[in-house]
Amino acid sequence: MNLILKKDHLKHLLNAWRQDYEVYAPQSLQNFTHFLPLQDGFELAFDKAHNTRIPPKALFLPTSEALLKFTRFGGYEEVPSETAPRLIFGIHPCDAHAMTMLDTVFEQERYTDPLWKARREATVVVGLGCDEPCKTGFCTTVGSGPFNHAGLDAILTDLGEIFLVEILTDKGEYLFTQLETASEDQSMQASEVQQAAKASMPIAFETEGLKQKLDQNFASPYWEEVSRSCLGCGVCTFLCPTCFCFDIVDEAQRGERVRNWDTCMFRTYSLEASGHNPRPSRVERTRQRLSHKYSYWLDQINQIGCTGCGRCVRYCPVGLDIRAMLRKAHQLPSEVLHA
Amino acid sequence: MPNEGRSPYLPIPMHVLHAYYESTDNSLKTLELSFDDPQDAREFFAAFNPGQFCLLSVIGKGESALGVASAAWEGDFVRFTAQKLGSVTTALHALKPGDPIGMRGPLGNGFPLEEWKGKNLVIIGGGCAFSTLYALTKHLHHPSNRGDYGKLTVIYGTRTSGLCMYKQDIAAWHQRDDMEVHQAIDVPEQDWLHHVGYVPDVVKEVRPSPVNSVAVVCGPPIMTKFTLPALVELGFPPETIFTSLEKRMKCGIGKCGRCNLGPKYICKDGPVFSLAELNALPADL
Amino acid sequence: MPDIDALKAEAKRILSEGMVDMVIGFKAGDTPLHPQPAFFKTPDEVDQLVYNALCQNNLATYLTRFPKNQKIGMVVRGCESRSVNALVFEGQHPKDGLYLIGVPCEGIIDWRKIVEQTGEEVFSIFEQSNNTVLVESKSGFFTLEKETLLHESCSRCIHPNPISANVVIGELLPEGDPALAREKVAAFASLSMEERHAWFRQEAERCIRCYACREACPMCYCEECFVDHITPRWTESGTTPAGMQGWHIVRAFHQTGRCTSCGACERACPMDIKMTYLTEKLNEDMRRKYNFEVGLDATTPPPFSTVTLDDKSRFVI
Amino acid sequence: MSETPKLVLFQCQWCLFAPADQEWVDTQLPENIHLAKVPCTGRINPLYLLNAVQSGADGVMVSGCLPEQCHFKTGNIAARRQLEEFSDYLNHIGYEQDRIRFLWLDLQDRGVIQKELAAFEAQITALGPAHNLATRVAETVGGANA
Repeated sequence: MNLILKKDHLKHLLNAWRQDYEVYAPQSLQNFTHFLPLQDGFELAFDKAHNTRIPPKALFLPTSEALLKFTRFGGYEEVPSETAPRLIFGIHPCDAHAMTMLDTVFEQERYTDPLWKARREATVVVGLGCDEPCKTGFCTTVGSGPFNHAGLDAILTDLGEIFLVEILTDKGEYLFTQLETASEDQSMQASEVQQAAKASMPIAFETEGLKQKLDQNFASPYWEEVSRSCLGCGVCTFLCPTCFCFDIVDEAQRGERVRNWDTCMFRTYSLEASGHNPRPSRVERTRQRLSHKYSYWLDQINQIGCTGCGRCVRYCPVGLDIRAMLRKAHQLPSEVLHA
Repeated sequence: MPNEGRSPYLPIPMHVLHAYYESTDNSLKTLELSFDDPQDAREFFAAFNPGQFCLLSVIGKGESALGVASAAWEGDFVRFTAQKLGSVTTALHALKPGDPIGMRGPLGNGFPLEEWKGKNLVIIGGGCAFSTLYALTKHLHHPSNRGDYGKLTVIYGTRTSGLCMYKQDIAAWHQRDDMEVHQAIDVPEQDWLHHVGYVPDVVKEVRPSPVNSVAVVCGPPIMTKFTLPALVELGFPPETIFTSLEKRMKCGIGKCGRCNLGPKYICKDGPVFSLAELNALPADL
Repeated sequence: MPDIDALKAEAKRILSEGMVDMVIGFKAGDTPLHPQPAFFKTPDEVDQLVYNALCQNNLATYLTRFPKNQKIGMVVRGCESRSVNALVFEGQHPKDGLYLIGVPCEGIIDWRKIVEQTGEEVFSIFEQSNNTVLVESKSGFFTLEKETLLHESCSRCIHPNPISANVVIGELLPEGDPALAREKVAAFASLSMEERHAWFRQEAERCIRCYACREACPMCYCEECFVDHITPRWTESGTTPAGMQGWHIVRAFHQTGRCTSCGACERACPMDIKMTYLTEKLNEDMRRKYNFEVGLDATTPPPFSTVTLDDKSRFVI
Repeated sequence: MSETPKLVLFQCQWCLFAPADQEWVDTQLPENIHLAKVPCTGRINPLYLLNAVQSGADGVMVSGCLPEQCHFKTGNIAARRQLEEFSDYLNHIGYEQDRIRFLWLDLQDRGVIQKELAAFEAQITALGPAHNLATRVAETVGGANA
């Protein structure tokens, strides 16, 4: 069922939602956008409709959070999972899609992460499709798209004066009960916008057979070539919506066991107490990052572990472009077996 | 151990029952931990299988992954042997009987004991990595388990005799007639009655038969690297050679990302892998 | 702008004559906005060499990655040449293992400032002689004043010309005025304590601790950074205020007498965190108190590694 | 300000005070003053100061040997350069430089440490509590970007 949301009605609706939810929407922070809870007199930052600088995964897996609180005499207690209802408005499909992949990590059958799960369950996600997809993005290449539905409860299509609202789940339906139904014309118009957006995105690289190439060239000099100018910082992984690695650290002074974002691009990430490091240089670390996304995720959930949001491309301080790296990978020979 | 409702990051409250040095140079210390809550003990032993590991928490210092070195039948305690290397193991070494400690586990899959039933077992260990193999041997010694398996051969090498762990037990094993024990040290020492040489060479010397056999190898990377081909040379098919791996770990449950070996996580999908499985994975160790 | 052909010719010459094993420069990136650091090992590869105002990295950061016996050629601007000198002073590479091809630098353009005005899809960028930049993007042609696009650290650069380069390609530029840097520091210092702290807190709290600033900085080459140290732990891990502020305070302070004001840290930051107001303060203090500027040669020790009894200091009684 | 300020005193272990003063420092230091002995003032890494400041110290005093009397020859002078710059620098971002004080003392200066500490405490009391950089406490759960 498709509904119509008039743009001048949006603020009113968001304010109405604030009665029941903590509403997060993209707002300006310095000179970029960020998902922040709406306060009175908020200003949305939709005009810079690109992805927020930090992916919304940070709302579910904060950069730092406490897992345990230490009590006296060597004791400890669990930090309760947070459950206040939240609504994230204006999330782009690539970011929402990424969250469904992270669910497979954090909500596995054997070990569910209670913090992640509680936040996911308490959150309604309303997406905003990308009618003008970003240049650095490549969602269509990796099996997502500018109007992909995965992980969303409802998705909006910008039709000038109005948004067309597609309801995708019950949670989404509950949000938009008072809106009028879209006409067939409007639905048609939206689907044209969606098609055009998709068509405007070139295929950035060939994904067919890419996994095999990466696997077979595990010991190839290719990795040294592509990682030569890599600085070894964590920009690409910290801004990545599908990266989830974390570190667990005891902060004795604060009396907490915290988990912090961590990244395979850091030297200390895999450094063992004995001094041995399975990934001693940027070569192995780059290999891990790319192989994880384009090979290991495929083995695990049969999906590429990348939704093509383009953040790593845009913010790499040395202009390393994962798309170019993968195009190059696709030209590797297939005969070499991994060591 | 599935976490019904309980945070997988929340350690089980334990206390140190016994703590003693295992090696003469005090680099290895064994801790025996008892459960504060008997219910935790029941749940632990219901899920426990030799070859699994636990994350020991020293509050304020952090967690360290250690293989379990005791068998379930030994009693309501869990044994670990820690080598003093980093900040957490240093803190572990400082613990005294009665001190509180946290434990998460059992984690990982352990040895596929069901699969091995009816087969001869060749257990090959080196250094402090022998702890899980010790648990395995102990498990097999229980009268209700021993009959399920055939011939039992243990090969255990250490750098020096002083670094040999579980000395009393191993001395007693030499007297048993249901197993064969070969001990080795790297360099000759006075009064040493057993093998001298590196583990792979001892394996070649002992020549365990591959017929209806399974070999389990745990040791430092360099030992494993040379022992696996030695076993292949003796005729062990890769499917019958098992090893237990380790890498830096934080969560122990396949979420923090760092212990992966290709698409597999050592914590969640291992730590026990067969050589056949390893051959299909990238060499990212 | 230096003559790119002359630059290539020199790079080819030193490679083909065997004077160096490798030339570090830039090559075209996958978009015109992001030229990439490149490592040329043969004269043929040098054809890819580019040099323009969008080359935003300090190439000296790669110097510590190569063995000391490797002969390295590098295209250097003023700040890079000073970083190289500082690294040579700190024993990170022997001076005679280096061949520096100097280019006088007219300042580095902030690609984000271009994108803000032209949209993201940029097809080409031309630097024109009248100090403007012509940008062709999806939304059309734009002529932008170069002055307005420069990075802050570049608009107050004191030494645009390479120092102790083996050869300089292009005409030398007039030296900058140290007063500009001083003004900046003074302006910040004239704010109230609470305002200064509010600014610091606001900048630091965006930090995600990706350490791009550290990795982009040529002087941050420690085998183990203080934040990675476990026993004792010097700062809180994670993005708590203590952790983020501690990182920013100490990272900058470790650059005292070593920072060349190149601004690579700020350009690398994915969160647009301002950092040079910290290092500029320290640099200005070094100039004022000890008459020291880093990297003007490879032999003068920085103030913190020398001691004299005649310091003018409020701590002396 | 009703609260007594929290002070940290770094003392070089080679430049002890006069015996009676040293005993007073070792055993009777008021509770609001935290004593940290270091092998040499030159060993005082700015990180130590930062730790004190982040943990809520309202003032930090460093007591070192007289110039030219350093046990390690120049440790105290090297420290002076760094610590002075560090206090200047902290002043730049919100921690008054008067809160960090360097003191040169030796055995001859009887009774001086008490006076100096009292004067320092009075000075800090006048400045009020330092809350700007005192971030190292358990107050927030979750990341700043959450």
